[in-house]
Amino acid sequence: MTLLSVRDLGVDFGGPLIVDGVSFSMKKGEIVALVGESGSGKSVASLALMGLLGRGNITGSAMLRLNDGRETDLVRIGPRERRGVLGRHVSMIFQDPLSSLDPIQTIGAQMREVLSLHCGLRGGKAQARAIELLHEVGIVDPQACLKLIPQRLSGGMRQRVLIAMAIAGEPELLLADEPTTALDVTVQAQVLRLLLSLRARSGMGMIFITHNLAVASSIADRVIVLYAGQVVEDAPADAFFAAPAMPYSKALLGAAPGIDSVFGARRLPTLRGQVPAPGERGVGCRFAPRCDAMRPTPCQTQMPDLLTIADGENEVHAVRCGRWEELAR
Amino acid sequence: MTAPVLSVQGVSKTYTQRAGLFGRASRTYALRDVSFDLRAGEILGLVGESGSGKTTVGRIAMRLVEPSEGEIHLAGQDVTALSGAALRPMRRRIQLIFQDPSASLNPRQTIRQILRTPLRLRGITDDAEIVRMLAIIGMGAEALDRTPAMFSGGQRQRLSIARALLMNPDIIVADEAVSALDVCVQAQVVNLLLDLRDQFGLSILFIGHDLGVVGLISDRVGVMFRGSLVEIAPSRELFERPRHPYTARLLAAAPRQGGKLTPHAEVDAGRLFPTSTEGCAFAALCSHAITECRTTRPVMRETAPDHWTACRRADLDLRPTHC
Amino acid sequence: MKSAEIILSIWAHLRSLRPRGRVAAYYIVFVVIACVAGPWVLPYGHAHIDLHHRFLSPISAGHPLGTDEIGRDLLTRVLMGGRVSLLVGLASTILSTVIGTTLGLVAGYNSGAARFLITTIIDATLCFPVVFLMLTLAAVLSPGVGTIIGIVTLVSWMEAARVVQAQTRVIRKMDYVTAVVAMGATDRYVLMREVLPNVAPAVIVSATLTIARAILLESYVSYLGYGVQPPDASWGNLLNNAQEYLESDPWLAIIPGVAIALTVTMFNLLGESLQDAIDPSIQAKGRRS
Amino acid sequence: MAEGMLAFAARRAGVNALLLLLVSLTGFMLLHATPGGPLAQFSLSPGMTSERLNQIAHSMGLDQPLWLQYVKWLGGLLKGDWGHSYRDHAPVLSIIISHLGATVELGLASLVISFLGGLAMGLIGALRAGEAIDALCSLVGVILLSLPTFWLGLVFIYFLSVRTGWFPAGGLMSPGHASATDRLRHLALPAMTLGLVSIPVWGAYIRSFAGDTLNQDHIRTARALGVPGWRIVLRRVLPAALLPLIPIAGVYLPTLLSGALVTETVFTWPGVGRLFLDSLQYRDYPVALGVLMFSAVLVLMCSLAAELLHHAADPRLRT
Repeated sequence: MTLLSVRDLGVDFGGPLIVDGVSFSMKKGEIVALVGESGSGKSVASLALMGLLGRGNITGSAMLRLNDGRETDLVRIGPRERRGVLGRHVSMIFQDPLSSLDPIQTIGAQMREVLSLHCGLRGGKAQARAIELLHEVGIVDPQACLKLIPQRLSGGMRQRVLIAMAIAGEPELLLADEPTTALDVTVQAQVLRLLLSLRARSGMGMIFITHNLAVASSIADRVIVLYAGQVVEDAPADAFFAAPAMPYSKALLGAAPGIDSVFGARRLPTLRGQVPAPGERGVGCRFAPRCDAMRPTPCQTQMPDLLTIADGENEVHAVRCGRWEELAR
Repeated sequence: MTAPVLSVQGVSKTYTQRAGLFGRASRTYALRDVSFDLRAGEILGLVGESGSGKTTVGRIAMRLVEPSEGEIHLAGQDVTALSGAALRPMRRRIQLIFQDPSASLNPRQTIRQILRTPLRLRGITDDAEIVRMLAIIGMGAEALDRTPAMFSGGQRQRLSIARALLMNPDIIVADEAVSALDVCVQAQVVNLLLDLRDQFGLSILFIGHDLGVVGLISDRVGVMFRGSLVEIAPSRELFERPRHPYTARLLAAAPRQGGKLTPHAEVDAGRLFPTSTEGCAFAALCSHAITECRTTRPVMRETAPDHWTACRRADLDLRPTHC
Repeated sequence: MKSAEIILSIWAHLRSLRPRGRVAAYYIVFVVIACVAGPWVLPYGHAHIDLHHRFLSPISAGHPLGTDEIGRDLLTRVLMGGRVSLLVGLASTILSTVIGTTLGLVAGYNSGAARFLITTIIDATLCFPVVFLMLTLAAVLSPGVGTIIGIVTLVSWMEAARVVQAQTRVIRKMDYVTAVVAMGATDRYVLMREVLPNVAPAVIVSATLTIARAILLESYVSYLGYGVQPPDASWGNLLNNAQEYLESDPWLAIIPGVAIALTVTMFNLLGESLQDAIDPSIQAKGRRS
Repeated sequence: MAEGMLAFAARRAGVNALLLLLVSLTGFMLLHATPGGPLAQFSLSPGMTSERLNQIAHSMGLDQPLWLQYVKWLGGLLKGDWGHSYRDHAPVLSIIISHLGATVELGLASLVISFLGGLAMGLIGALRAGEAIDALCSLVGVILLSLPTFWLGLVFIYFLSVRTGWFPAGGLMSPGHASATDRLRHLALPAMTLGLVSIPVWGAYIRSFAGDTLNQDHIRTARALGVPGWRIVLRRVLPAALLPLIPIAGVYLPTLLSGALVTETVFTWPGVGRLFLDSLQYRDYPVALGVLMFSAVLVLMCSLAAELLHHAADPRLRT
């Protein structure tokens, strides 16, 4: 069953589009990795869905199906209604767990605030539920943790606390914006596992935003690659890592050395140039200037559509490349 | 084997810290008894998590931070005690590349002024070398009259490398030099460093936290944990046959392309372990620890040819099991 | 930097200012020209006493701002007073900026005894309420324009010193400074080539705000009768006995006060706008993606 | 923790003692370096002879070496003997204390006005950053900051007293009509004068601290969790903006005293500021020096108290 259906999402800040016609949909309980380099528009897109951009024009729609069967458009809802949705149906966690917690309130005060807002719990009940939640996210001594201010916790513990606050309202959808980028690699693995087990337990869908394909591979069911504000590939994770169809995806995979296959090669495949700035995009494929498979036509003259190249049982694979068929051979 | 270009011998660094304004002063180890050699023309990787002391090692090797104990030898000469005017000529032999491309170039100078600084300090007034160096890093002379703000992160990192190379150093310390870059740009800079090593015979101390990048670029890799160097070995050997439980854990935790995690929770999840001052720093987290591990510090010993491990239980088979 | 380059960069900064900053800059240029040239152009000397035309209201024939209690032309007096007030502001600002920047650089770059000494002196000076200290000094020293410049300097240098010290401490830890230290540059080289140019914008901002404050301080001391002495005029001492005639002739109090308030406001606006132009981080915040 | 607090207080007391020593030395040297020295007042009296002057000097110990005079004076300070006024021979300390009440009254009243005004201005500016009202607030702030206190006082006197007769033009109270309302009416103009010019000081700090907090990630996180805006302002922005104000309030005292001196002069308000000015005018050096020292002690005590309060209030500083 579809949880979220984003159609033609566009964001601009009065100039060229930063997020340009992004469409995708995700099923209930699915983990979708939104992958892209800086400037790809992945964070802007997610903040736009949350209504947290503060400024800018947002177009398109993002229909979220709530557990009670109602549907709500995350782009169109008013501020009052959004407050009822955020935290209860959609939550978000961010990259830097230290600055994401209020430095002058204890963990307990911050958790109780969320619990009273979304669950109507106060006093002893809120305290009990907070302990339960912290326990659920793998914090060993929840009572002690509640009395501390965030600075006294390690990075991994802080991110766990934030996850606990995000799931307090039992949301259907969690947006995670680079939640493990600031963490050490051993802690990162623990947090990724935690997110997977929370999904298994609650059936919560997740949009996981990252620039790191290896991390995406560790957790995602489905990978969506963004380039210069557009979706350029949307594929099941297995299919994607086995055979990416878009030349950009291939380059991205090749440029990041994995720890199993690095020795001996000694040079990494590279991409020339850089992501075009929003004002410097041509009419054709936005990746064309950097693409080895580029042909003057149609690559430079016409923007390729997002083509569905495989449409199995629940397994859509789409790519924005006019030459994908030739290249696949 | 030729003499090492840089030799760090038994270096420790302690800080006296006051916890808050009212707190009592206490001594903490940022580094503890770290020893290694950087050989001529080699790239030595240093990996470790935040707070492991890898950055401090780099700064101490450059004499930007004073070691509390131990010695630093540069090309066979003890430079630990040098200071002021005596230190300055030694400084040019070892140069630093930083993590944050936005802070590593003076925002109020043009690229020409920035790149002239090393030449001026070497007593050279001719600009020809600057243009030559720009070509080496893949940039044109038109860059000279721009300010750092007009360049992307990757370009600034190249300029930072050019500035370091203009000192004509023997050694480069690259402190998380590619960590802040996007993956494609990161690949370009990694390749550039490898080219430069081949071209100039540089020795590079490459500090990083991404095991893939460090493993790719380095000939040997040292692993640090809470201020101690726990293992050092040729990179293939280290990655395929780690002998320190911490190295094994690090390797197991690294995310892999195409490798999926399973959602089981870990036992030691959200707990803070105190660093023990006695015994092995990793003992509290180690599933192989025996009583001795907690009471006496392990010493570095050669567990395989050129493979050094500071673990009493280095005989265990810790080949990474993929999860 | 060559002086031509400095002027060019100031001009470039001025053009990048917000509208209110540009208005302030134009006003300041206008006031300076008016105070320097005005008294030459106007028919009356500032000490020209005309007992037949005392207490003339503003917009009187020949006296656009009226006359004072002994018939002196108020416009001429205000412009002459402006000369002194601006001179005190400018001179004491230059002095205190030079002193403050030097001490701030030394205290920010060193970490040992030099920093302790300088910060202790700054703290000790800040213990005195400014006006109390100024009056004490003024009472001790023989009055005059030079004295008041010295006094204002003595109570103003701490601001620049604190700003420069804080900035220097930040900048000397920046990677680009570390890079130059690692190249074997001397302290002097690092200070002059790397630190000073990066501190300079903050110094310029602080100097602009210091002028504003200095003009105010001069007016306080002169108003209380310890500053510039009659018959010389300053914006402060024009108000010195205005309170006596407040009931009958309020413009004698209002006009010089407006001159002070307007000029100080403009210097403050200029400083504020310079700060915005130099430190765009305030606008840049929240534009992360 | 308590032990740590003591150690901190002891460290600060050491530094403060050093500062006071510097302050006292500066003040003493200043007043004794005057042309004519402390005797200036006596030398102006009619019929004064140099013989008589020497006699006075001797009786006051002024013929002793300067360092000895300083040491004696400092010793007296420590014992609570701050010397005697030349004018009426009253003990300096009790003169100061008798003038203190009026200044405290004026200072507190103006503090309330300036803090509330600054809070409103700063919060509006931070919450509506970049909008027209923010620009307006900052413009008003700059103008208030640029007004000479005494001139603002004169303007108030002219418009609110001379022209309208709403408030008295000066003094502490009307003779013979001592009532609370009368007292407040006398306080209104000086408190407003002193309060208005300090509004932008608080406004700028609050605008900046609140703005910094609003830009922090935890505000975004709170929004992402559906916390309503008013609650974010009340629970997160306000405490974060007010906490760093505590130590600033501690070092604000000298500015307040400076403003009080000028305001007291305009409104003939019998406080410490006026006392200082009068003592300078009459060359009553023991009193002038006493006020300087008194204010320095007060400044240091207040800043120490503010720092201790800050550490008690801000959980980040506790360990």
